[in-house]
Amino acid sequence: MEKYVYIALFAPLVGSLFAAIFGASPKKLFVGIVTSGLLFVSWLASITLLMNVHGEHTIHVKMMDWIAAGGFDLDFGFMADQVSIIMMVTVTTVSTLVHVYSIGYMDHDKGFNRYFSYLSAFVFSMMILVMSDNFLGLFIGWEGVGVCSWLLIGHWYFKEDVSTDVNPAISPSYAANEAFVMNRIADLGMLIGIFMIYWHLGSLNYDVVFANIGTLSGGTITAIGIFLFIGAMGKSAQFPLHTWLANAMEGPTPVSALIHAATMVTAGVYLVIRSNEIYMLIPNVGYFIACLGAFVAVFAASMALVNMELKRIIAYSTLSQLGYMFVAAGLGAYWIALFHLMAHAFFKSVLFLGAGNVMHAMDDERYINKMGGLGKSMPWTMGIMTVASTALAGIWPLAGFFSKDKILETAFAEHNYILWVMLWMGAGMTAYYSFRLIMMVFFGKKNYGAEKHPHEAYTFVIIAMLPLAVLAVIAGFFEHSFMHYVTQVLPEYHPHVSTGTFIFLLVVTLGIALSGIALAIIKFSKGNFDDFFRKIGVHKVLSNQYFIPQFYADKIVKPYGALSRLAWKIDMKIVDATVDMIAGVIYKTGDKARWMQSGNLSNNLRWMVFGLVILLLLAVIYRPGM
Amino acid sequence: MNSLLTLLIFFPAAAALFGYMIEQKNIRAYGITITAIEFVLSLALWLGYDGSIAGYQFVEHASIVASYGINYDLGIDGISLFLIIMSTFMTMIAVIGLTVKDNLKNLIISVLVLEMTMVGVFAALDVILFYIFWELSLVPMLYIIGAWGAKLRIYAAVKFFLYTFAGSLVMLLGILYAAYLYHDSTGMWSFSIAAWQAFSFTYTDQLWLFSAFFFGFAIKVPMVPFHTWLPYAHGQAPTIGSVILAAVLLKMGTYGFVRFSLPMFPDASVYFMIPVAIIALIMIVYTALIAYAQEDMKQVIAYSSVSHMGVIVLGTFAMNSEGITGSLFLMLSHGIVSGALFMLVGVIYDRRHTKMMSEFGGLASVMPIYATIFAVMLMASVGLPLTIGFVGEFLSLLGFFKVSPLITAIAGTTIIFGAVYMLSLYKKSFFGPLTNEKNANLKDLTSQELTALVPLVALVVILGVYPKPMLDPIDGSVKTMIVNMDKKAVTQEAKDMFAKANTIGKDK
Amino acid sequence: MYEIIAFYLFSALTIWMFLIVVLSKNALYSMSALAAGMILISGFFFLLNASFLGVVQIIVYTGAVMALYAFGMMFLDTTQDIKEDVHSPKIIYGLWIASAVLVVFMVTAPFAAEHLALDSPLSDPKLWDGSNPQQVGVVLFTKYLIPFELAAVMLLVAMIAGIILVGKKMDQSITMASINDTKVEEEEFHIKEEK
Amino acid sequence: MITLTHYLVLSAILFVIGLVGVIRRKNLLMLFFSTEILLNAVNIGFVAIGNFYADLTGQMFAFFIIAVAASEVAVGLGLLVFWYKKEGSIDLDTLQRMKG
Repeated sequence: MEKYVYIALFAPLVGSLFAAIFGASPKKLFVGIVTSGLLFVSWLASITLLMNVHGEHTIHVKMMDWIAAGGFDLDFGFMADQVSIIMMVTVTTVSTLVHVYSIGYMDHDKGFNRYFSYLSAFVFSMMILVMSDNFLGLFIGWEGVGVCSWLLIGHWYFKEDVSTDVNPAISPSYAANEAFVMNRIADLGMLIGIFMIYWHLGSLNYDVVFANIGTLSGGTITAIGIFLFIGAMGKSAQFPLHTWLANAMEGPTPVSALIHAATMVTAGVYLVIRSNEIYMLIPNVGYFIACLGAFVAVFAASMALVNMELKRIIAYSTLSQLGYMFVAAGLGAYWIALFHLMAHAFFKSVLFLGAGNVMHAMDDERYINKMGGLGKSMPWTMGIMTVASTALAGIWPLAGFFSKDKILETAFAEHNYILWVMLWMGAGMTAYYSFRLIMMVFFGKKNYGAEKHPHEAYTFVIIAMLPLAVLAVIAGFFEHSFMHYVTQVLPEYHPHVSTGTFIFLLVVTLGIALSGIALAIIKFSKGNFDDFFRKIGVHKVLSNQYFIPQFYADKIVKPYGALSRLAWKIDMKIVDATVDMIAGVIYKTGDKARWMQSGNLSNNLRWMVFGLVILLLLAVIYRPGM
Repeated sequence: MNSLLTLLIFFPAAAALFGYMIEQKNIRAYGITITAIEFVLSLALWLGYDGSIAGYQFVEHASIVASYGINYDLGIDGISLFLIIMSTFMTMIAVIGLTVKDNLKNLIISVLVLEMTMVGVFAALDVILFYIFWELSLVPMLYIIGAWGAKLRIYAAVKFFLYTFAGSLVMLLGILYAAYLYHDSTGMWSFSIAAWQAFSFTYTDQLWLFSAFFFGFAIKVPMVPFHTWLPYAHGQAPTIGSVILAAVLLKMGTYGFVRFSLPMFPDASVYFMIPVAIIALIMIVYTALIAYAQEDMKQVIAYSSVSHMGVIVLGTFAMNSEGITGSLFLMLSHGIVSGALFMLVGVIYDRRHTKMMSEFGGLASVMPIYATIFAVMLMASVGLPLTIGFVGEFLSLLGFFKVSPLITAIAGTTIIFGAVYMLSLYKKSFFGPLTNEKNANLKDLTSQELTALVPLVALVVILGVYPKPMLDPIDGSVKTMIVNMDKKAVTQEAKDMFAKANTIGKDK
Repeated sequence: MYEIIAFYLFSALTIWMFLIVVLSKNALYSMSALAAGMILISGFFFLLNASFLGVVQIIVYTGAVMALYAFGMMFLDTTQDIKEDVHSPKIIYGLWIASAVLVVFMVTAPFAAEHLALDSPLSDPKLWDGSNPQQVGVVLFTKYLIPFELAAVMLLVAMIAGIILVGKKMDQSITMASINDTKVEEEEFHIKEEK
Repeated sequence: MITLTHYLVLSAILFVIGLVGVIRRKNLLMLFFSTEILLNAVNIGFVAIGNFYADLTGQMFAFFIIAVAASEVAVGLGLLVFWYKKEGSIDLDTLQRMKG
């Protein structure tokens, strides 16, 4: 079985390196095909592992030594247990399809080969992240996906910076840097968590750490949990480190689908799930995670309500769904979080891919109020996106229903009624904005000029999307087998509610989702409902993302620049000036003392005697031994 | 093989003398050949190095002034082995990448002499010998900056020389005082490093001696607030000068900490641990801020060097082998990475004769290979895992975390600030539309530049993935050193600190 | 007893003489007083069992140095009148060659090596048996042989320097003369010969 | 009894007299005289110490000092005469070419 682990892990790397060879040359179709093929190989290997790993028979491989110094000794070790394998399957499934999709999407792009190199490198990093058997290996993947994300968001690096009025993200390269730096802030937290683990337990291997974590004091475990979660907050774009995700939409759309919806942003959730044995010991932190998740779920959904940018709406939706996952993980329902993670990966990525089709068709138009009525020219895309949106809204029998409903149920069962109410509202908002998007893009009247000729995407692109759409529909039915599979390593969890309550919850949840959809369909088939938000005065706040990006720009980025210039000035005007002053004083002393060298021998002799007197004086004052 | 170190030290010097007879047009080939041979010789050192022996190896001994115990003592251990190899390697790379046309002969001769002094500093096991090489290294660098530099070169060169020289003089005072103390208590004169390391100085003496040595090393490193010579030196130096300065000369200071301050004055090191760490912290944060404000690419990298040296110093004073090994590895990685970055800036400077970021923008479109290599080095510089930069940075911070989590947490902001200034440099120079007409027809890297840079890229990745062959010998020597420090320590505080810093789990 | 009397007597006289040297306005008086003071100092040397040095003091100072000063003062007073070319180049070169030969001779003298090998004759108690000049002689030609020879060379050089400085045309300076000055080119010292 | 101290005191007194001459006089020739006094003062000290410690080194030093003094006079006087020929004065205050 070990060879499958290696195949799954390294096939994307091989693809990436292969594509990198042609990085600077013009588009070569086979680059896309080869990388996709290698990812398919990786997917096959992952599926093989899925079929073969049961119970306690998880696979651990030790590839080679990495860092060893002092007591610190770490290998490149990989493991394939149930959680890893679920993640691997999810990642490879989505990424294989996104690769195929990208062949069509990036058809006319100059950086075609480069793009595939980055994309495969990303998958490789993601595989390291989920397959590593220690925290530092996870950190490799963690940073690796960050870099690939930086490269891919900045794929169209040649676009120039514009003001935030024109494009809130300024430019792809700016957004890329923002994403990288924000992730780094969180990474520092994670690194500190890793340091703490090492110095308290002497190892970073999951097995050792989880076996011994109970021996530590409560405060230490809490601190470790908090610092690891800070890392997760950055990667999963939780408040207050969420702004980069929306700006990351500057990257090509398949990238958004793969990285900023399905895989990388869920790494934070994965970390919490993986570290469940830590978080189970510190329910307070878990509760905090759940609260933050619920807050983000509503907070992000509210921003999606009025936004006009196609991809941003989906990005906020992603953010909101990540909040749901954290609620589940925080409340101890790890397998439910993982389940929602997987389901979300399928329907959200296909939603993004659909959005990519739309934007492609509209010559990279990003605003939905300049679309409309596209349903006729793009029936397949419309169909797929509607299915995905329905799944997202959580309508039976699609995947989102099963996973999201379980989370609400959990919140209720844990007697966190406030959380439940928030999530419940979030579900309504999700349904509303999803269908607002569908309505504004595919129905209603055309809001674009005659110069645009929307057309359906390539057939193979649609075909690449179909499996994801199918999975978005059927994934929910695997709930029980999924649960049995992952609870072999994850703690079992069953929300305990009476049947009556269960049905009540079902009805209430479905009810709000359906009414959200209905509201969107009814209001937008007649016209625009956004005026309602304008009327109640929240539109401005929501469309400006609660003024948080502006706050960051004004209160952090600008002061940072000012501070750095100030520091430079201090360095030049004070520190260096002091050094120069000392040199200057010495030089000036010499200059000023020139009159002593009058050239008059008599004067010189007097100085000599003066010096002699001083030396004698010293000899008198300082006599050793007296 | 017993005189391999002597050969290593004096081969470049002899070659420099012989270089006067070489014709101008052949001098470049001559320089590359000599430095390559030197590099191969230093690799032989690695081959012959036996990691299982704790003490110094390749030891050579000859008396210079027997009555005062001044000897020609050479030898290496895991700590100096790789610094020597890095010196010879980076010199070779820098000479390969050399694009200077004027007076090339004299430049190469200066570089060869510099190489002698660098290897000498790392191989010397006698304090006086060490000091001689330490000071000698200033002279060729003075010439390199002063003769081949930019506009303000004389100012920069003189500042570099006088500043570091002033620091060394304080160190010399310390050396003499230490020798006096040694003589006072043993009745013999000795300047042998090994003897001093074995000798127990009293607590008060240690404090004074530590301070004296600290001046010499701190200015060389350079530590805030003694760092202001560095931006000038880098800003004005020719590419080869910056490369060697950043890669090797700065490491002499941190090497001094590891070779002198820690093993000779363990109690003082523990006493000054937190103050030094705070200075290191200021270096990390403050210079990272300044780096962000720079408009000149080279200055960004110069200030970033100071910032990274802060991490090295922090790791050195962690007092555990994680931290010290990490800081030694970070010295090597920073040497390679910052050397490469300076070479990369040199590449664009050769083409455009400017280093201002405002002149560039969109270079990634015209020079894709250049941009790629720059990106790799950038990522190594910000400490991305699987590049060489991560290993050392991680271990250094990990080591110091045991001593003070708070300081480490603040020092850890280096990964944020580092990303901020490096990415903003990259964005300003390489991203965005191609706005400046002059950049439209820039040639991508020439084969000569590739020859110099590709080995660096390869090293950055290979050693990032598999640092063990270098970590093991370093770690072995560091462990021995820590045990000796613990044995030698006279105060209970120091012993407690060594115990604390090297214990995993609850402090006893 | 006589030692005490002698010491105080000599001391008083020496101080008095030297005060005259320093304070007198007349250079001639000063010089005379200096000569007297030098002789008195030699008295101390005799008192201190350094008879050799005492003799040397009288010979060198009172005999040579003072005479030199006296001549110097004569020069200073009557320089305007003196125009004669004192020396011929032959003598100068002769002295050069002679000094070189002497140096070689002295350094390579066969006895030098033997006596240099004597390790620290000062600690040898036998040394204190002989008279002072004898002792001085032994030490001077063993332990201090090389300094002694060097001192000899130095005196030689000083002598030549004095001759050169005083013995050329007084109204011209070699260092400060302009190159076109033909008179300088005709100088017998041939310093400009390299031109 | 005359002790070493007596001689050293005498040596010091003579030295100071010499110093006074060095500082006070403007006549170059007088400067030379004063220098002789300084040297002789030191000589007395050397010989006295050498005598009291039964060590010939003191005498040796004095001897070499005499030698140095003799050469100094030879060269110095030569220069002095030379200078006088050139400038017509041996007044120290006219000698200011080395002004820094």
